[in-house]
Amino acid sequence: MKSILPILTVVAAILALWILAVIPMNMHLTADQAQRDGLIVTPDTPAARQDYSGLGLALKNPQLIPLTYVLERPRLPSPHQVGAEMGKTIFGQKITSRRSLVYHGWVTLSATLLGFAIGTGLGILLAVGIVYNKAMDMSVMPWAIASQTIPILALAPMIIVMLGAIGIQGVLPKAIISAYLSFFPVVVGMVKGLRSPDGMQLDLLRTYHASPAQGFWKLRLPASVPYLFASLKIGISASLVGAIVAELPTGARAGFGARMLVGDQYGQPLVTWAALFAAAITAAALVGVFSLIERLTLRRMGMRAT
Amino acid sequence: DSHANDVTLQLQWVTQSQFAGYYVAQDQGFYEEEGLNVTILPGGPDIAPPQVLAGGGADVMLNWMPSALAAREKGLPVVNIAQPFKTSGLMLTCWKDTGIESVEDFAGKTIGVWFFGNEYPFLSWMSQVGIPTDGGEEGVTVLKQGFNVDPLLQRQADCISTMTYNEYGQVLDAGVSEDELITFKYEDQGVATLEDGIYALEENLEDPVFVDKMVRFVRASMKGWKWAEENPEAAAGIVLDNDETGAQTEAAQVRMMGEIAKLTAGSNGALDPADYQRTVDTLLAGGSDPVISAAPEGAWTSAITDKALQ
Amino acid sequence: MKDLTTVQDTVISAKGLDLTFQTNDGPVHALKDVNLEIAKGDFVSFIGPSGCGKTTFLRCMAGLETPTGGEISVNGMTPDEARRARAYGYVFQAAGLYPWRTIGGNIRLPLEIMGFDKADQAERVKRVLELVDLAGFEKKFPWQLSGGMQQRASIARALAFDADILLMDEPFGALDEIVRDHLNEQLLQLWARTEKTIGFVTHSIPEAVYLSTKIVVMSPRPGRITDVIDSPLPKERPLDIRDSPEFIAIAHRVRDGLRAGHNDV
Amino acid sequence: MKDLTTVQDTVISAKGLDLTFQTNDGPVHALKDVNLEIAKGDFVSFIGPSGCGKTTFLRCMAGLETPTGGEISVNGMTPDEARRARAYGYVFQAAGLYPWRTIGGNIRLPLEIMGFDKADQAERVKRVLELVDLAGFEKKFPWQLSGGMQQRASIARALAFDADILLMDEPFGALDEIVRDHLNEQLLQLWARTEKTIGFVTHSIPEAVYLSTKIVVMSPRPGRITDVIDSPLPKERPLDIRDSPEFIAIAHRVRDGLRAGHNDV
Amino acid sequence: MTGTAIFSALGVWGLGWFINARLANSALAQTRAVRLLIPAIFGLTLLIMWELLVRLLEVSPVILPPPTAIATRFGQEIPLLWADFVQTILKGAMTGYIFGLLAALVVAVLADRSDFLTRGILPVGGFMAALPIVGTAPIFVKWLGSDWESKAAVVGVMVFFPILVNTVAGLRDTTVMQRDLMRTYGAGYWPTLFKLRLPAAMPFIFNGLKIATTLALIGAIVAEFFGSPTVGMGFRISTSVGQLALDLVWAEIVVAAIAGSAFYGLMAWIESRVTFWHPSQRN
Ligand SMILES: Nc1ncnc2c1ncn2[C@@H]1O[C@H](COP(=O)(O)OP(=O)(O)OP(=O)(O)O)[C@@H](O)[C@H]1O
Ligand SMILES: Nc1ncnc2c1ncn2[C@@H]1O[C@H](COP(=O)(O)OP(=O)(O)OP(=O)(O)O)[C@@H](O)[C@H]1O
Ligand SMILES: Cc1ncc(C[n+]2csc(CCO)c2C)c(N)n1
Ligand SMILES: [Mg+2]
Ligand SMILES: [Mg+2]
Repeated sequence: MKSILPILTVVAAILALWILAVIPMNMHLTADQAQRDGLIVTPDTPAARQDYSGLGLALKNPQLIPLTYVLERPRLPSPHQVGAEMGKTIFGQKITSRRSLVYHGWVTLSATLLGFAIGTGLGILLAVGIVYNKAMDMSVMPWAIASQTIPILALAPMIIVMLGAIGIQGVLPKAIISAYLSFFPVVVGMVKGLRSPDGMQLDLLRTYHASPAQGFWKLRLPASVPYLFASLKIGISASLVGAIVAELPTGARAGFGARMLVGDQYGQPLVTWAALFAAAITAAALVGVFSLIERLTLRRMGMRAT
Repeated sequence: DSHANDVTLQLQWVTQSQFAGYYVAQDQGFYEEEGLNVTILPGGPDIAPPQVLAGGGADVMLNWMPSALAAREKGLPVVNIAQPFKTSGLMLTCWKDTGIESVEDFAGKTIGVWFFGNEYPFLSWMSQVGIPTDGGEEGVTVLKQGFNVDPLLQRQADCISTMTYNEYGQVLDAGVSEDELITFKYEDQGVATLEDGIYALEENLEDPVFVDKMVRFVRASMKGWKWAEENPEAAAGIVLDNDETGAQTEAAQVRMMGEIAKLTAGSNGALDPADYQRTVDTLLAGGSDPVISAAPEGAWTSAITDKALQ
Repeated sequence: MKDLTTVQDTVISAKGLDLTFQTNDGPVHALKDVNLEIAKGDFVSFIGPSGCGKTTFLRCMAGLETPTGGEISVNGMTPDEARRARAYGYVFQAAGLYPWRTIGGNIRLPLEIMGFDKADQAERVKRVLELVDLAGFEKKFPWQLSGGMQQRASIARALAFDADILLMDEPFGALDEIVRDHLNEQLLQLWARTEKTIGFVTHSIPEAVYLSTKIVVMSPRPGRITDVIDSPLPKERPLDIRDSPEFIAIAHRVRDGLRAGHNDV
Repeated sequence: MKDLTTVQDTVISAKGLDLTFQTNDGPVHALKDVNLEIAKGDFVSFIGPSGCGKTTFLRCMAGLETPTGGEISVNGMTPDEARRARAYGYVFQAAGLYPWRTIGGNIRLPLEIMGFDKADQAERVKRVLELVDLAGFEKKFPWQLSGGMQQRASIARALAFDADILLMDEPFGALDEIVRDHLNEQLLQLWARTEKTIGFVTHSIPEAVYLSTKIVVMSPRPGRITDVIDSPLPKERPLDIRDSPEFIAIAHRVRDGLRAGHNDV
Repeated sequence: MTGTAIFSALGVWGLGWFINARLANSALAQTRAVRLLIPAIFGLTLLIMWELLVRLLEVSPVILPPPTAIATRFGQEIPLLWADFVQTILKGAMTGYIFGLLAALVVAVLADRSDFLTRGILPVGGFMAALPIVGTAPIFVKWLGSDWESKAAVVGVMVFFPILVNTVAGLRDTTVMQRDLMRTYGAGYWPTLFKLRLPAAMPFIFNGLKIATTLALIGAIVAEFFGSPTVGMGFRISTSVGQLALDLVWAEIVVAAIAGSAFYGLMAWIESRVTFWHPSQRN
């Protein structure tokens, strides 16, 4: 709760910047529109106005500045426009309606959570394999890295088609793509974490002739907990991004991704921006949940959470 | 049984009035009347319908003919079984104040083009009029256009590709008036290629059960199209009902339905061999970077429409 | 390789042991030609200037370090095999408690690993905590303890299970005289009672003489053994034995050995 | 708050100092009503059973811990201000070398921070390395050194710059008698030469008596001062002063104090 | 047919794994050649399985082409692939990576100066991490045009958060004693930062840098789907999918994988130089 004020401060700073940026970003569109509506604009042709920066144009036409905030199809929507759109689509609709962002949020979130569970599980398993098995250490890591350089949006349609061919449809294909994006940060972080115990901590177990399993549960796993949480926080946002990306090749039917795409394609920037913010807020909330769990866990483990 | 009556249709874009006929047939029970159980899969920016067909994800797809013919050359034998769209809705939309008045003025300009299999008509056209597409003073600079009209509105491009029924309306919605623009319809330039045909895999067409299913499918779909042409507002409403994103607006879909009706108007579903020939000729004229290298064989069949239209 | 000439009750035998560390600026010869036999029930102290290889030698005995030359066997096995037989209790030079476990949890660690049952664990934790005078600190985390208390906790951890061989690397370094005397007595009693074999690194000459049946004096660069003194003192050792002439004589010999090691440098 | 009654040469003055740690299972009273005055040039030893608050008290002097009650001032300033004036050289109970720096680099650390010039840095590093007998180990990394060597490196680090107040927490704990005697002499010489004020935690009674002008005996639970002994020994102290009757008398008094502290428990 | 295919593929897998297990546990395991050989064998195993499965199951080449076809196409299209590589990786990904990195370091250090800012910036940074590329890419293309500048911006935003989070976590990862030592020197903020906290943070920072390498590539490639010039890996991939030239798609993916692994490898190599002292590097 101590964080509320700092967050508000940072948010306020960003809002201020945003509000200022709206003017130059939207100036050209505003000027074009104003001219069509019969207002006097200098210079008086769109082509000539291209020679000016947004700021320069604003200085020449200060009377147009208020209009930059109310464009119907702005280049950069103003905060109150995004806020109003979000209010309308979050609170102004029944949550089961297709026009409700809550409905679309749930569509995306369900794929996210399933994908995150699969991705994290797989990531931890791989990390354990890499730490405990030399052959895996030396062969898997380079390919895990390579797997992440494959642009998933290019593979996604093929994955969907192939899964579709064996009868897997619905939330699972999306979750698999989401898992594909989230397992990697978990692998990298967990490998590091599982290897973080120092020589003496390891030697102690060797003097007991602890089994590898005991070494895992009693030393490596607890020592890796701070790393695990760092990875989980990155992994959950990666999962969300993955679920959204996966919505395009699955026919963009519902979910945040579908809203973004359709908003973009039909010239409704507010729809896109509202979905974008809703997605980011969802992610921030998820990350917040993990931060909380992290703090509680570390406190219980006696590690002073800073 | 399911093999005899289940049909999965892969659209080539998200749910919109461009596909009204199929949604109407579904909604008005035309498919049901034919004993069919139809699933309509919306498309999207990354969905290549031929790939879905090849992967067994769908029985039939909608596709533009250039893209379908290219797929044939790539070894995926797809066959046009019906052609509900008679005329092409594709055009280039340019700012008038860039000084463009005719095709010759394209030299030195930047033009947004859809790729993903939809670039063929443009490339053939340019090669027919002898304008290089690799930039420079003499040629045009080509941009791969995203799924919106921003490059034009932001003046990053002098011209962009638009469909009469969708993107052009969006340019107008953005407050641009028609007299600020100049448009080049492919239809008017003599380089029109066939759009939105219904395609199936060649091997499936050897199966009489499948053929029978397709006959019923095409018949019901065309019934849907004609219903949509007559009731544009209701058809748009049906499309909206099927839009799961909830982001489409009624005004846009009604307008789109109106424009679409103009493109389907001349067709009863059967492919006109002359249109086919013009499409093939246009593509073969494609110069150094041909879309197809030889006139295709068996790329369409009238067997289905013949039965369906009896 | 099993050495057939070794008599039954030799527990640890090192022959021509050599260990060189490779470092960024050249090799360090930490052990050179080290020969030593330790019999069952021996209490062996290692003493020598810092850096002479005491820790390294102890680690070799426990199989934590692989010698680059020579041979070492424990109960006729390699140290590795002996470790597998859970022969060792080891007290490191630094406490090395796991920060996420309480003191009690740290002491319980080897018991959990070796599969002692719950009741037995609790009983043992309680007993060793009392032994090192830390009763009441069971629930604290390591960083809430003073340096000396941490060291005692690590001793308790090594004593909690009954290893045959106890290797202790300066266990009493951070303790004051009174506690040290107390723990020395406790250790001697434990040793007398259980017949453990003990390897013990210390910097205190009186401590070494008071506790040991054998005192090994080492010298650095390269680390080697310069003297091995078998103590004539009886097994029963009251604290005031430290004023006896035998005691003082041995202490003298150790001090001379140490000094010689220092002047070598 | 500046205390006007403090006389000019009082360096450290603690009045009614109290410190309680809050832990998961209740508060620990680490310091209770501690009063002490240290004059400029004093050599003060702290001795007491482990856990009696020696480290905590030293940390309070250096402003590393904030007392929960009472007052402490250093040179008439708060410890925080004094720290900012770079008044302290501190040797921690554990070596605490930075693993990414070589031994030389670790010793150079305070010199870099305090802005010594390059040539001076090199010269000082060389000098203190020799002082603690680590010449030749400048380029090694901490984990390549034995425990005692690490501790000596940390002593060298504190001696490399000329802090007025030297606070040392069991600096010689991991060293053998010979080195310890040697470093004791060196420390006394340094002290005599420079008039530093030294606070020194040790567990060795002879060391405390040999080095100090003032010996503070502490007792645990709650941590408090039970005796403060002003040494009558002269400033000039050859090693054999340890056999003099005054020496033995003081040592006796310290041992009694210590024992009392232990029995308290 | 399916049975044979699956059995032969499993056989290949078993063989590859057996060879690797033997190699990894052999005395040669630490030699440079073997360290490279093992992942190569692993990869080769996967490739052979792929080839076998595609051929035996007669998978259509417009869905998944066999590796041999991809290799052939790769060989034919080297100049094209190179031009795409320059456009996407060198111009788009690298510029964005460097800007994102610098921004993250600056913000981390700024935030770290006060607990207040840290508490404020971290959640907001988390917010940014979850801005999905599907949403940001069209916006940046709208603002910055279709060329590589918009791709660099997308990449910058994508890599910013992982580096920021790791840097902030790393800057806090010092022990009490290490910090206290600095305090006894009366060391101010900057010396503590440069001499203690940054070195101690390096293992974490490199964690972020390594994760960011792959993000940078994905970001630059995928952003091209939303508008690009007629060159670039993302442009080629999306265009070729539409043309069903899957062999060219996979050739680009191979380029991406090679570039990504090399980039990651470079970062890991620098990491091993910089954080040689960390326990995870020492044993
Ligand atoms: N991991 C290592 N890498 C390189 N050199 C090492 C390593 N461990 C120890 N050494 C070197 O080996 C020598 C012996 O070290 P060792 O720790 O055995 O000394 P020690 O006798 O235990 O000293 P102390 O009494 O100070 O603990 C030293 O010179 C030390 O620098
Ligand atoms: N950070 C802390 N949190 C809670 N309790 C602490 C903390 N630091 C020290 N203590 C407690 O304060 C008391 C005094 O500790 P301190 O470290 O000052 O002892 P010490 O005299 O230095 O002992 P030693 O000789 O063993 O080093 C101990 O009971 C210890 O458990
Ligand atoms: C990736 C992709 N880009 C463009 C098209 C072409 N296209 C065919 S119909 C249509 C909708 C027009 O409103 C568009 C854009 C496509 N199918 N897929
Ligand atoms: Mg040692
Ligand atoms: Mg202490």
